[in-house]
Amino acid sequence: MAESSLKQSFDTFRAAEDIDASALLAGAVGVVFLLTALTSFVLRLGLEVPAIVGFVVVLGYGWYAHQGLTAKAVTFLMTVSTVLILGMITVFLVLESLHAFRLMGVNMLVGMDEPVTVFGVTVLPGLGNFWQPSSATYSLVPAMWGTFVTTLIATAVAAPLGVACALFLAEIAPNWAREIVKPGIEILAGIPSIVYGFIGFTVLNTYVFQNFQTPSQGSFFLVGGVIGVMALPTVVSVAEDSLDTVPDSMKDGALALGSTDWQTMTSITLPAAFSGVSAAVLLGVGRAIGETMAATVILGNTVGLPQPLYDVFGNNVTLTTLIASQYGDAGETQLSALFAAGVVLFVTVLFLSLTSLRIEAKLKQELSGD
Amino acid sequence: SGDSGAGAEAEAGGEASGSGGEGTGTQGSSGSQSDGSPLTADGSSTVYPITSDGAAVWNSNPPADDEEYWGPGQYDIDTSENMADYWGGLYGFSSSEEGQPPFLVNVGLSHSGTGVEKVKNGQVDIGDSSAPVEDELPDADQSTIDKFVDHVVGVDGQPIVVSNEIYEAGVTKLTGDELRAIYKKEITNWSEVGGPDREIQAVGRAEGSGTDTAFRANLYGDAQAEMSPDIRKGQNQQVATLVRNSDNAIAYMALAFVGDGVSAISLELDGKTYTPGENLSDKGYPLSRDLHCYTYDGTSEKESAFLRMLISDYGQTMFVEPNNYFVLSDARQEEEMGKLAEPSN
Amino acid sequence: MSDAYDRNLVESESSTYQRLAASIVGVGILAFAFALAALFDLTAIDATFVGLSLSNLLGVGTTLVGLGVVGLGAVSYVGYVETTPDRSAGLVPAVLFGLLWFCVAGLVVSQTFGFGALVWLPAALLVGAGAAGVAIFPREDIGSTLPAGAFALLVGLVFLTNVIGPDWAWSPTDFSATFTPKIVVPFLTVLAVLVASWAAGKAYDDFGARGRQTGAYMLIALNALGILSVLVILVAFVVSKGIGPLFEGFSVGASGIDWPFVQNGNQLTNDVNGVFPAIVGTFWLVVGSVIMAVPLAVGAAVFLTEYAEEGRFTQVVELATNGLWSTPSIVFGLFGYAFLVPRLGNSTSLLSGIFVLGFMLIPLVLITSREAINAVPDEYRDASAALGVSQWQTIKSVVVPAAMPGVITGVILGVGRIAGETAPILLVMSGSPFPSKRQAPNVLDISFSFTSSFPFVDASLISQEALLNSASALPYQLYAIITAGVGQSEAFGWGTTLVLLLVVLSFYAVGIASRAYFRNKLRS
Amino acid sequence: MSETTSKAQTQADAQTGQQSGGTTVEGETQEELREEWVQYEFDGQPAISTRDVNVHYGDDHALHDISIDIPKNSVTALIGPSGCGKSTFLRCLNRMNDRIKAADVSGEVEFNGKNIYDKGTNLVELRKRIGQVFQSPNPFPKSIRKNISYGPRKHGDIDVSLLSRLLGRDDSDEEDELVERCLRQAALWDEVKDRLDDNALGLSGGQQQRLCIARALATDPEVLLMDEPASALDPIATSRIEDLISDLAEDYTVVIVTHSMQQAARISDQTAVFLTGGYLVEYDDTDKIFENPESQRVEDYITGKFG
Amino acid sequence: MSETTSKAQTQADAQTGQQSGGTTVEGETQEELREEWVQYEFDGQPAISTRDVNVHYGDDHALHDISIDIPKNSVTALIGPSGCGKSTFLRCLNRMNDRIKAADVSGEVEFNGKNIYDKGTNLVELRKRIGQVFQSPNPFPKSIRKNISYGPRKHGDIDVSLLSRLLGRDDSDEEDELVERCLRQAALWDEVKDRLDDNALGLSGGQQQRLCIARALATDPEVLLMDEPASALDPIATSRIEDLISDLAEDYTVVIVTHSMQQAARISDQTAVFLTGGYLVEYDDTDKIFENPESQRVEDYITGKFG
Ligand SMILES: Nc1ncnc2c1ncn2[C@@H]1O[C@H](COP(=O)(O)OP(=O)(O)OP(=O)(O)O)[C@@H](O)[C@H]1O
Ligand SMILES: Nc1ncnc2c1ncn2[C@@H]1O[C@H](COP(=O)(O)OP(=O)(O)OP(=O)(O)O)[C@@H](O)[C@H]1O
Ligand SMILES: [Mg+2]
Ligand SMILES: [Mg+2]
Ligand SMILES: O=P([O-])([O-])[O-]
Repeated sequence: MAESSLKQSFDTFRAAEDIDASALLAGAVGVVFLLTALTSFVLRLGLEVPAIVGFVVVLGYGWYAHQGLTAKAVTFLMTVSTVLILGMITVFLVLESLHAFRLMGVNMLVGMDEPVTVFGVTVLPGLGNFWQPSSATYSLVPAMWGTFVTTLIATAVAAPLGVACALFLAEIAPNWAREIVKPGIEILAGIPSIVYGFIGFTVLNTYVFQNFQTPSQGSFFLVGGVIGVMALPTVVSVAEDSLDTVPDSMKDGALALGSTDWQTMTSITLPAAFSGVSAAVLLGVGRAIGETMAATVILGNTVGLPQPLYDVFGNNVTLTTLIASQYGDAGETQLSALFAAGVVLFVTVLFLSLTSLRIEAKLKQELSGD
Repeated sequence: SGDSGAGAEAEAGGEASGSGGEGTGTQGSSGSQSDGSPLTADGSSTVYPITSDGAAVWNSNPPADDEEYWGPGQYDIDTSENMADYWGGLYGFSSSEEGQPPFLVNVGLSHSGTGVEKVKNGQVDIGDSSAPVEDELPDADQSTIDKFVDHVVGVDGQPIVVSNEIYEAGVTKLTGDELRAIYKKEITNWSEVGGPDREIQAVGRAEGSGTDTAFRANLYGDAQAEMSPDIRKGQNQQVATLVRNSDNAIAYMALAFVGDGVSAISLELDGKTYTPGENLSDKGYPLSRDLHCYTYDGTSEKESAFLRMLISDYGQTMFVEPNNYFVLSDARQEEEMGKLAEPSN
Repeated sequence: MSDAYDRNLVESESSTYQRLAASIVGVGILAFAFALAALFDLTAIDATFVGLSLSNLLGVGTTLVGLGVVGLGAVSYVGYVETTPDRSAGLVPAVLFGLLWFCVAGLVVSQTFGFGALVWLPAALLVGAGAAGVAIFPREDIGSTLPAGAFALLVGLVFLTNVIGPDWAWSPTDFSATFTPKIVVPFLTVLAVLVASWAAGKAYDDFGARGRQTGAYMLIALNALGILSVLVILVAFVVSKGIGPLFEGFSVGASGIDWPFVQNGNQLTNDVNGVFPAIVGTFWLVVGSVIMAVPLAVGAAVFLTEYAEEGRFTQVVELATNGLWSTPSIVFGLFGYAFLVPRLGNSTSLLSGIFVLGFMLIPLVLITSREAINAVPDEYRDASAALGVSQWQTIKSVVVPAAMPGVITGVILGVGRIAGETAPILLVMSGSPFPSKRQAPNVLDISFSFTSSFPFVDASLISQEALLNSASALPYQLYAIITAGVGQSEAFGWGTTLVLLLVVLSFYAVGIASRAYFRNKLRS
Repeated sequence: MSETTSKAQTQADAQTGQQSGGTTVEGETQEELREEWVQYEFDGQPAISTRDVNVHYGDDHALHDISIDIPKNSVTALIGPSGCGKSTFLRCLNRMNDRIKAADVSGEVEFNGKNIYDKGTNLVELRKRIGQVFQSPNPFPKSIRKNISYGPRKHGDIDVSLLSRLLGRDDSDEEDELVERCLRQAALWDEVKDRLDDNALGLSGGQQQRLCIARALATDPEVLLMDEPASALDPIATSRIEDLISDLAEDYTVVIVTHSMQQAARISDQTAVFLTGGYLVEYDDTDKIFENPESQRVEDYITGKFG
Repeated sequence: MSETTSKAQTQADAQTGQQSGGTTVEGETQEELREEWVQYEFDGQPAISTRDVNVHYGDDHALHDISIDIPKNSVTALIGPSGCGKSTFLRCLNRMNDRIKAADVSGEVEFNGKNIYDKGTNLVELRKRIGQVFQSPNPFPKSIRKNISYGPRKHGDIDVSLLSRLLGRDDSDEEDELVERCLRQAALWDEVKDRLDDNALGLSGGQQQRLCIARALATDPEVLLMDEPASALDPIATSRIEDLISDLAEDYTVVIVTHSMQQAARISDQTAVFLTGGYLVEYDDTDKIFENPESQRVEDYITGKFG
C-alpha cells in the first residue's frame, strides 16, 4: 500500500513539473546518496558522513539550478522521512519482540501463573510464574491487567469531568470565565509527568497510605487518579473542538424553537458532536495508557495480579512501568519481552488514535450533511 | 557529522579490545591520553555512593592544600598536585587547563544488573555491581564472564531495616527463618513476629539489582530463589524513602542508606545474633557482600587511575568509610591493586 | 390574555422560595468547604467547633440541607408556590438515584448488619427500585427532591449520631484498604451536598426545563472550577515548596546576580547545590530537537498542503503522523535505547536524546503547521499565481510567512511538551544523576585553524564530545532525586520541580499568548 | 439595555447618523427621514411594536432608531441593500441577538403589550411564541419526525420519552397528528410521508427549508420571523415557499427579510425599506412602496439605480 | 486538455445543453443562440480570441462552446445571472482554472496568436501578461511597497534583496519609481504616499482593491481580468474603481465581470451576456445590448424580469 501510494505520488509529482535530464540525474544521485546514508546508519556501516556530504552537494546544485523543483523534492523527502521514522519504530519494535513471542508463543499475552480452569477445562495455561527472567518465563498478563485497571480508573475520572468541562467551555461559560479556564486547561496539559510523579511519590503516596491504610505504598487507585488528571486536558480540548464544530445555525435553530440552552446542549449539540466527544475520550484513554513516569515512580512494580483482581488498591505493574523499571538490566530475552510490552502498548494506542481519527472524520461528514 | 566520530570510536574500541592483556598502554574502551572523553560508570545504587563521591571530588579536583577532601601527607602520599592530577598523573594523564581534572568521571545510577549489562555492551567503562557478575548474569556463558575484571572497592554488611513505628513497637530482631517467611508471604502480619497488629509491607529491590540478588543468594542460598515482596523499588534511596514514609515496612538494603526513620534491626542466624553497628562486618554475617567495580576486557589506564584512587587508603577513608561501608583489609587492598594497570610514572 | 399566560413571558421578582433554595445551597457550600478542609489536612475530622466535633458539624449541615431540599419539594408539591415541574423527574435521575440508594442499602445491610448476599442483594435492589420509583412516578418536584434530600438527611443523621464518627473505620474484605473517617466523612458530605444542591438548584428555577438547566449548570460550573483549582493548587504547592530552595543564597551584588541554585552544579565544595547542568542539558536538548524536527516537520507540512494530492500517500502520511503523535514516550525511549544508542557512540548521549525528542516533536509541529498553512487563505496563492509567480516562490514568500505565527505557536507548545519528557531521556541520555558544573554539556565549540593535511582546515562549530556523551536535563534531574537523592534534601527536589515547571509552563504561556495575539490580529 | 434611550443619546445618534450616513443620506436629516414612515397607519392590532431600537456591534452602529408597528396576521417584508441591518433587526424581535456577544440592543420591543427587553423576560417562552426560520435551512441531524416534534417535546407538550413509553403513557399519537398537520401546512407532507423516520439531512435544500418552517409551526407561534428563507433555493422551491408564506399569513404574523424586491412585491402586505448604515427609510403598504414611494432614494433603490 | 473538441462531443454537449437548459432556453436552440452574437464585428485587433471553449466541473458542464473575440484597449463586460459561468470563463483566459482540480477546459484561447492551452505554455509568463484582479481585495500581508513590487521582484526585474543591497547594486530607485507609477495609475498614490511601508491590510476595502489593481499593473500586463472588483465596496469606492477602469482602457485590454448591469452600462465598450447553464447568449456593443438587444431573453434579463 505504501509502495503504490508512493509511486502514485511520485507520478503526480513528475507530471506536474517539466523535469529535464540534468534535474533527473541530480535527483537520482541525491536519492542514492540519501539511501546510502540511511542504510549505513541502520546497518552501522560507517558511511553516513560521506553520503550526507554528497547529498548536500547535490542539494546545493539542485538549489542553484532548479530551485522550485528541488524545494518540492526536498519537502517530499521530508514527508517521506516522517513516514520512515514511524515505519522504522514499528519495524524495529516488532523485530525486537519476535524473539520473546517465539519463545513464549501466545502465552506472552495470556499466560497465567496458575492455570485457570472453568469446570475442569483449562482455559488459560499456567506458567508457574508470570515473569521470571532466570527461567525465561514472561507473560504480559499482569502488566496488561494493570494498564487496564489504571486506564479504567483514569477514564472514569477524565471522561465525565473532561466532557463536562468541554461543555462548560464551548457552550456555557461567559467570556471572562472561558478566558480564565481555557488557558488554565492548556497549561494543565503542560505539567510534566515527572512533576506529578514527584508529588505522587513524596506527598500523595503517603497521603493515600495513611488515610486508606493500604498495606503498601502506591496503588492502582492512586495511579489511575493521577493519570486521569493528566489525561483530562486532552479530553477537554479535543471534546471542546468537536463541540465547536457543531454549526451555530443548528443551535440557533433549537433556541429559536424555545428550548433552553441545556436542552439544546443535551439534545442537539452533544448528540451531533457525539462521535467527536467519544474521539476525545479515546485520545484521553490513549494518553492515560501511555503515561509512564508518574506511574513508575508511584507503583510498586511487582509483576503479579492483585488479589482479588478488582482490588484497586493493588500495587502491581503496568505495561509502561514494566518497561521503565526493567529495561536497564534486561538481557537479550528479557529486553525482547519488554519490546513485546512496547508492541502491545504501541498497537493499542495506535488503534485508539486511528479510531478516534475515523470517528472525527465521520463527525465532519455527518455535520456537512452527506 | 557526529556519526563518523562515533563509528570511528567504536571501531577503535573494538580493535583495542582485541589486544586485551593487562596494563599495556592504551587498551580498553578509553581512548588516547589526550582525548578528553570522560570516564563513565553506571550501575549499582549500593556502590554509587562510593564511586559518585569519588567522582565528585575527582571532578572538582581540589588542590593540595585542601584539607577537607584531598590533603596529601596523610596517606603516604606526598605531592603538591591537585587530587585528580595526582592520580591521573600516575598514568600520564594531565589536564589541559589549570584546575580541571585530566578527564571527567561520570557516574550514573541504576542498579547492578544495568551496570554489568552496560559495561559488557561497551556503553560504560566501569560497571558498578553489588553482587557478583555470575549471579547477575546467570545466562551468560563462561567466556563472557571471564572477560569481566572484578575490582572490589568496599564491603557492605547488608542490614535489614524496618519502619520506625515497628522498631519502636519492639520488633528489633528477627530470625533468619522469620525473614525468609516474610519474603515468601508466609508471615504477613507484624503480630506474628511480636509486633503490632499491622500488615507487613515487605519491600524489595528491583530484580536484577545487586542488593536483591545478593539478598536472595545469601538468605535463600540461590540467587534466583523465588520471593514475593509487596513492592519493588529501583534504587536503594527509593527503598529508604518508602520505609521512612511507611509505618509497617521491612526492607533489605545497603548500609549507606540507613538513617533517620529507617531503623536497622538485628538478625539471628544459626544461633548467632548480628547487630547493626556492632558486628555486621563479621566474616560470618551471611548478608555481607563485596562491592564491585567491573571493567570489561581488561582494565585501561584511565579506569585504573580512578579505581586506584578508590582502592587506596585515601579512597577507602574518604569514600568508603563515611558511607558506612566496611573498608578493604590490607590484604585485599593489595590484591585489588594488583589487578590494575601499572602506573606509568 | 390570561394572567398565567403573561407570567410565563415575564418572570416575577426573586421570591422567598428562591431565597430559600439559595440559602440551602449556601449551607451546602459551607459544609462542602469544611469537608475539603478536612480532606486537605487543614483541619482534623475530630477538631471541635462551637462544641461539636467536625463530623457532627458536617452532620448538622447535611441534615439541614437534606431537610431543606425535602421541604422545597413538598412546598412545591402542595402548590404553596407556583412552579412548573414536569410530570416526572426522568429516567436518568431515576437510574442514578436508584444506583445511589442501591449502594447505600447494600452497604448498610451487608457491612453494618453483616448479612450475606442472600439478604443484602434483595434488600438493596428493593431500596434502589424504591428510590427510582420515587423519581419516576410522582411529579418532578417530589421526584427529584425526595431521594436527594433523604440521602443528605441520612448522611447527616449518621454523622450526628456518631454511627460514622471520628473513631469509625471500615476494612472491606476484598480491598486491601481501610476507609478512615478522614476520607469517608468528607467524601459522603461532598456527595450529599452535591446531590442535594442539584435538587435545590432545580427548585430555584421552579423545576421544569429551566430548573433542570440551573441544576446542571451548577454542577458543570463547579466541575470547571474544580479542574482549575487542581492547576492552581498544584502550582501553588510547588511554588511554596520550591521557592525557598530556589532562592537559597540568592544575592544581587556589584558583580552581578549570584544565584547558586541556577548557576551551580553539584559539588562537594558548594554551599548550595544547583541544577545548572540540567538547565544546560535541557537547553541543548530543546535547541537540538528543534533544529532537527522543525525543518523536517514544516517541510513535510508544506509538501502535504501545497504539493500533494489527496490520496493514498497523504493517508499514509496522516497515519504516520498520528501514529507518532500517539506513541507513548516510553516506546520512543525503548526504540532509542535499543536502536539509536548503539548507533550513536554506543552510550547514552545528548545526541540520542535530541533524536528521540526530535522524533516526538515532529508530529506535534507537523500537525499544527499543516493547520496553519491550510489556514492561509487561498486568495494569497491565487493573487500570487495571477501575478505570474511560480509555486515555490509563492510558497516561500507568501504562504510560509503568512503561516509563520501558527507554526511558531505550534513549535513553542510542542517544545513545552517535550521539554518535560522524562521517560525517553531516562533511557537514552541520562548519565550522572547529580552532575557537577563541569559536566554540563559544552556543545558550542567554535574553532578554526588551518592544517597541513586534507581538507586543510580544521573548523569546528559543535563539540562532538558533548553531543556523544551523556547529559542531564531538568526532568531527569527530578527523577534522579526520587531515585537517588543520596544526601540531597527533598528541598532540592522541590527547587528542581519549580525550575522545571517554570521552564515548561513559560513555553506554554508564551505559546498560548502568542496564539491569542495572532488570532486577535488576524481578526481585526 | 432595557432603558429607553435618553434624549441626549438620541441626539448623539442622530448626529452620528448624519456624519456616517453622509454619503447615503443626501439632503435629508434623520428626523425628516423618520417622518416619512411613522405615519403608516393600519387597521387592526399590532403584533409587535418597536420603539427607538438601536443596535451596536462594538463601535459599529448597525441600526438607528427603528420604530415600527407590525400588524397582526399579515406579511411584513424587510428589504434593503446588503448589510443595511435587516437581519439584525429581525433578530431583535425574538432576542436572538442575545446570542451574538458583540451585539448591544437598546430601545423597546413590545410584544403583547410587554417590552421583551425588560428584565426577567422568559426567553424560552418568548422564542416559543415568536418562531424563526433561518436563511439557510438548518434541520437537526435527527429524523424528520423528531425534527418536527422537537419543540413540543422540549416544552413538555408531547412526551414520547423512553420512560413514558415504558409506562405506556406516551403521546405518540399526538405526535403523529402534530407531525402530519405541520408537514401539511408546510406543503411537505406528500413528499416525506413515507420516510418520516429518515434523517432530515437527507432532504433536498428546498425540502429542508420547508421542514424548518414546519418545525417552527409545530410550537404554535404567534409570529414567524423569516430571514431570506428562499435565498438558498431554486425557483421551484422558492415559489412553493412563497405560496406557503401567503397561506400562513391567515393564522400567523409573518415578518420576512428578502433580498429580492420581486419577492417582497409578490408576497408581502407591507414593506419596510432599510438603507445602508442601518436606517429605516420608508415603511408602508407594499403597493405604495413599489408604485409610489415617498422618498427619492427608495425609488432609486427599487428601480435598481443603486445597490 | 489542448485538443479541440471533436464533433461528436460538440453534439453531445449541445444535447445536454438543451436538456439542462430546458427551463431557461425556451424555443431557441443552441445553434440559433450562437448565431446572434458571432456576428459581432469591431475595428482593430482582438487581444484574445476564444474558440469553442467548454468547461466541465466533473459532470457539470459549466460553459458551452464560448467563442468570442475581445478587442484590444477596450473594456469588455461579462454579465449574467449568478452561476452562469462568468467567473469560470474569465479564469479560462489566464488558465487560472488550472488551479481548480475539478475543472476541465477544452477549446482554444488565442492570445497574441498562440493558443494558451497548447502544451509547453509557460504559465508564469502567461499570467504575467494577463493580470487578474479578484472579487474581494486580497493584498498580501506585507507593506504597501512590497505588495506592488512583489511581481517584478519575483520575476527578477527588480532586485532589492539583502545581498544586492550589501553589494550596493540594488534597484531601490527603480522600485520607488515603479511603486509611485503604479499607485498613481490606480489613483491611490495621494492617499498612501506617506505610508508606503505600512501593512497593506490596514487600508480600507476600496483602497485595498485599488492596491490590488496597482499590484497587477506593476507586472506590466497587456490584459487585465477583473472579477466583480467592486462587489465588496461601498458606492464611493465603487465609483473610483469605475473611473480607474475607464482610464486603464487607454493602455490595457480590460475584461470585467460584474453583477451590476448599471456598472456594465457605465464603463464597458462591449458586453457579453451569459445565461444560466453556461451559454453565451449575446455579445455586442454595450449600447446595443442595453438599448436594443437581439434576444428576448437578454431583454428580459436586463429589464429585471428574472434573475
Ligand atoms: N455578528 C456581527 N458582529 C459584528 N457586526 C455585525 C454582525 N452581524 C452583522 N454585523 C454588521 O451589522 C450590519 C448589518 O448586518 P446585517 O447582517 O443585519 O445586514 P443585512 O441587511 O441582513 O445584510 P444581508 O442582506 O447581507 O444579509 C453590517 O454592517 C454587518 O457588518
Ligand atoms: N470550483 C468549482 N467546482 C465545481 N463547480 C464549480 C466551481 N466553480 C464554479 N462551479 C460551478 O460552475 C458554474 C458557474 O460558476 P461561476 O462561478 O463561473 O458562475 P458566475 O457566473 O461567476 O456566478 P456568480 O455571479 O455567482 O459569481 C456554477 O454552476 C458553479 O456551481
Ligand atoms: Mg442578512
Ligand atoms: Mg463569479
Ligand atoms: O546495588 P544495587 O543497586 O544493584 O542493589
